[in-house]
Amino acid sequence: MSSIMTHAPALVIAFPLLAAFLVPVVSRLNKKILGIFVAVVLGFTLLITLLMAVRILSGNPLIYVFGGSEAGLTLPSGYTVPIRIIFHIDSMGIFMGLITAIVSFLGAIYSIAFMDKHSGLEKYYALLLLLATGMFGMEFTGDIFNFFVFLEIASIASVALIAFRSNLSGEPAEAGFKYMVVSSISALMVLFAVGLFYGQYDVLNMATIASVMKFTQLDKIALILLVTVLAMKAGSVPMHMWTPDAYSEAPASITMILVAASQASLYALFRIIFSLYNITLNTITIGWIIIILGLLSMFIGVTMAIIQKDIKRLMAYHAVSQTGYMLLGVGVGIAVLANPIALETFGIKAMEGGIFHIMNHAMYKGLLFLTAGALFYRTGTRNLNKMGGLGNNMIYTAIFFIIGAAAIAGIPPFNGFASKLIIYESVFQFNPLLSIIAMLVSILTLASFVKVFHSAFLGPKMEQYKDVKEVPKSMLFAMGALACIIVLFGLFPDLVVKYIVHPAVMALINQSSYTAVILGGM
Amino acid sequence: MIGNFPYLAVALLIGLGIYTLIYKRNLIKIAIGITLIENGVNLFLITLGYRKGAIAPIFTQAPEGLKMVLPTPQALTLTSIVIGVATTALILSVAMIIFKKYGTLDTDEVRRLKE
Amino acid sequence: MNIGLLETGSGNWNAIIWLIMFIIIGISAIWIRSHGEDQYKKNTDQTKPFLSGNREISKEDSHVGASHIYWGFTEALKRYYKPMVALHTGNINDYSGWIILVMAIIFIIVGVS
Amino acid sequence: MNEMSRIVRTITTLIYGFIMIYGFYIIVHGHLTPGGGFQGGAIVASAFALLVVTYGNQGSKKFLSEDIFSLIETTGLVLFIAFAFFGLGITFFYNFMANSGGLFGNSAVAGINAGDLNTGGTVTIMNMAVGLEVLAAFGVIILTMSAGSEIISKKKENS
Repeated sequence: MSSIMTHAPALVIAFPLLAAFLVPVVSRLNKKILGIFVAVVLGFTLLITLLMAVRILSGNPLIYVFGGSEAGLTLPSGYTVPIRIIFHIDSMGIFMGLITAIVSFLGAIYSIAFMDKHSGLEKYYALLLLLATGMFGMEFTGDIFNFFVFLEIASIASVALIAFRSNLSGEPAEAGFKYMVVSSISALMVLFAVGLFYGQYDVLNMATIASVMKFTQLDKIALILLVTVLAMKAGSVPMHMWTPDAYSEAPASITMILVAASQASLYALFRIIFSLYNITLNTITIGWIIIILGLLSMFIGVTMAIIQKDIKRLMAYHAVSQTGYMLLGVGVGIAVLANPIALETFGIKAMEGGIFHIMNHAMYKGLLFLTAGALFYRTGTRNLNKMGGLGNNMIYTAIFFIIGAAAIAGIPPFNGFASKLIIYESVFQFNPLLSIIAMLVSILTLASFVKVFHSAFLGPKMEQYKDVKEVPKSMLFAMGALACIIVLFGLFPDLVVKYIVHPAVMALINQSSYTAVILGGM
Repeated sequence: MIGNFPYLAVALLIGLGIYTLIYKRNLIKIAIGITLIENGVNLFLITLGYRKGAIAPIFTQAPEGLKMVLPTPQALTLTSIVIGVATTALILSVAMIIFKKYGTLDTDEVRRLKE
Repeated sequence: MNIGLLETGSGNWNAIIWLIMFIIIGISAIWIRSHGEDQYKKNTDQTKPFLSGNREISKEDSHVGASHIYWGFTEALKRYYKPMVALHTGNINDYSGWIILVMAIIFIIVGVS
Repeated sequence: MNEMSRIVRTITTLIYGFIMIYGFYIIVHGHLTPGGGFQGGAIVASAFALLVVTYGNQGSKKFLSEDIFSLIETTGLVLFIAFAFFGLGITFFYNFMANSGGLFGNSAVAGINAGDLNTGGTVTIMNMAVGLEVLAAFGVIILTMSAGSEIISKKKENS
């Protein structure tokens, strides 16, 4: 037990990786148990992540050194520098890790029934595990080059998964191609920024770079490259065009994980702004850039969503729009970062709202994509014009859809309302106009989900869907688990904010606590 | 001045790659554009580690007292090359599927997903 | 009553109290409704919708498809939607172009400030 | 792709063995010289590519099979991650075999020397694992792509 705890950060990466390599062997032995095997592995990963979360959220960041007992190397001159790859997990990292663990576990469970008609499942599951590995790595790593490697692992795995269903039609391949091009650009720009850091400071460890950061011209260039490409990977307007393509063409279980993957990029964006640069950068400029990206994402995302006819494209545009809320909340936090009074009065609250929204969004958007997948599983179409009256036959799916839609539209008592309320009220003190736009977007969100609910579930039974049955139990379980989380978070948002979100926000803001763990430990 | 030539080459390669990505309308050429950017970034990393008059950092062939070039950027470059190979292979396979299904490689026609 | 009480920056929010109020108000609404006058006769003309004297169309035909919902909204905002839809070309060149464009704009903003 | 002429076939039969041996040489000397698993694996895979180009898609099926490649790939990957797990006594990826005196356990000598193959610990084994993985993965890629190009060229002939 204690040895599991000591090696927990490595095991979270290592178990999915080992399982990914073992999947071909398992599939040769027995094709039926493949999905259960993957679900068990990811369930175990979820368990380890929960154990780590209990420890880290009480204020003990975890450091794990790969390949040696010490991170650092002391030169004969007495200069100490961390050279090994380390995992540095603080409250923010484990917050994202929890999202990844929950989402990938439920995605695997959902896949058992959802993908059973497809061939080549051993590749599907191996890639799913690799995607989970890449996301965990992005969130846990304390080494900026290692971050690039995991970013590429995650994007290559997700491209292959997006294009997985291209044996029937060409669209998944097209979406995969587009996603591959944009994610290659982003990864290469990240690598270029890594080169800029390494050229100046001769270290790759993020905490060490942060402690010697001087914000030279080269650092500015690196910051711009990183902010742009990571905002793009998170799907902010006007670089969001890959999002609807990729989200709509991937299998529903993968879309849910892709949402979490783009939030891992969002996490990296915040990590770089807060932990790497913090107040050395021009906080007001960068803050307003993030806020404006957020506003554009919110507004254009939701207005484009209203006119969509494809259910998953519509939800994908909502994912863009909800990303805007997170950017808005955290952007306000960045803008007042150098101003301790404003940070204390509303900056921290705004960031709590933004970060809490990440968690909420992963849960309800995951649930919505899963219900869209359930509709696709039974009807074989994603076109809303061809649906209707499905509420008669798929009552549980309809209920889960209502929960998800109410949460995303910010209807009390679900979790989306809690985080949106925090964002409205704290952003109002920064600039009332931003808050008003955010509320307007929320209304439009409700409007477009009323449209989906009306055209898919309401109305009389249609002739071609007369014999449609409820989806299998494993799919219902995944949806039900997410719905439970949404309701619980909605009823007790204070506990979540106090024990999970607030430590995460403080871990971001306190740069000195981030660097001290590495520099003090050497 | 002569020491800055590699950086000029880096800028040229990345610029050409970006030009290819934006203006070339063939999927294979876009793959080439990505490879160009990747090579530019790799050249940048390698150049960072170069020291004038230094030797290759091989443990068993290093005479005492001579400077070595930095091995870390070479390790980074190697990793990035490996990843780049995977990316290129994947992107070309996807382009192949697109050609099979659409019968064209023109970006203007490969856009059934829009709006 | 501290369980569920969330501070939201300039106020508080408690989902449990909201839920209790929702149930109380809902029950009283139902109670008030049940005291109303019972003149409603099922399966008569009273239950049928009044469509300016036209005959009611069958339920299958009356289902409004997804494309027709919010027709007025999109029609009124035509001047916004037309360029916005045209912007989403689905062409991969444009995708990369937008990234480079945004990067250039941020370069200028950060460089100037 | 069709079978190429007799000259090409003869030359290929002569040299593909040498290419493979060179690739394996690079793999096993990965801890001593520049190069290693990936580079060596790529060289071995280039021999496969040569075979596929020479004998055509159909002809090369006699001696290159995707099943065997994926088996080798899995073996390499599992070997790699297994040796990472064996280090868990200290930390993940710990090189427990280096300088232990056992297999690959000699300590490396500084200064100019020919290099001892029996050094490097788990690094040597992981190089081999990566080499196996890469040659098999490239083999799969080459086979899949050549099969795909066959379909495309057939389509062109028909239309």
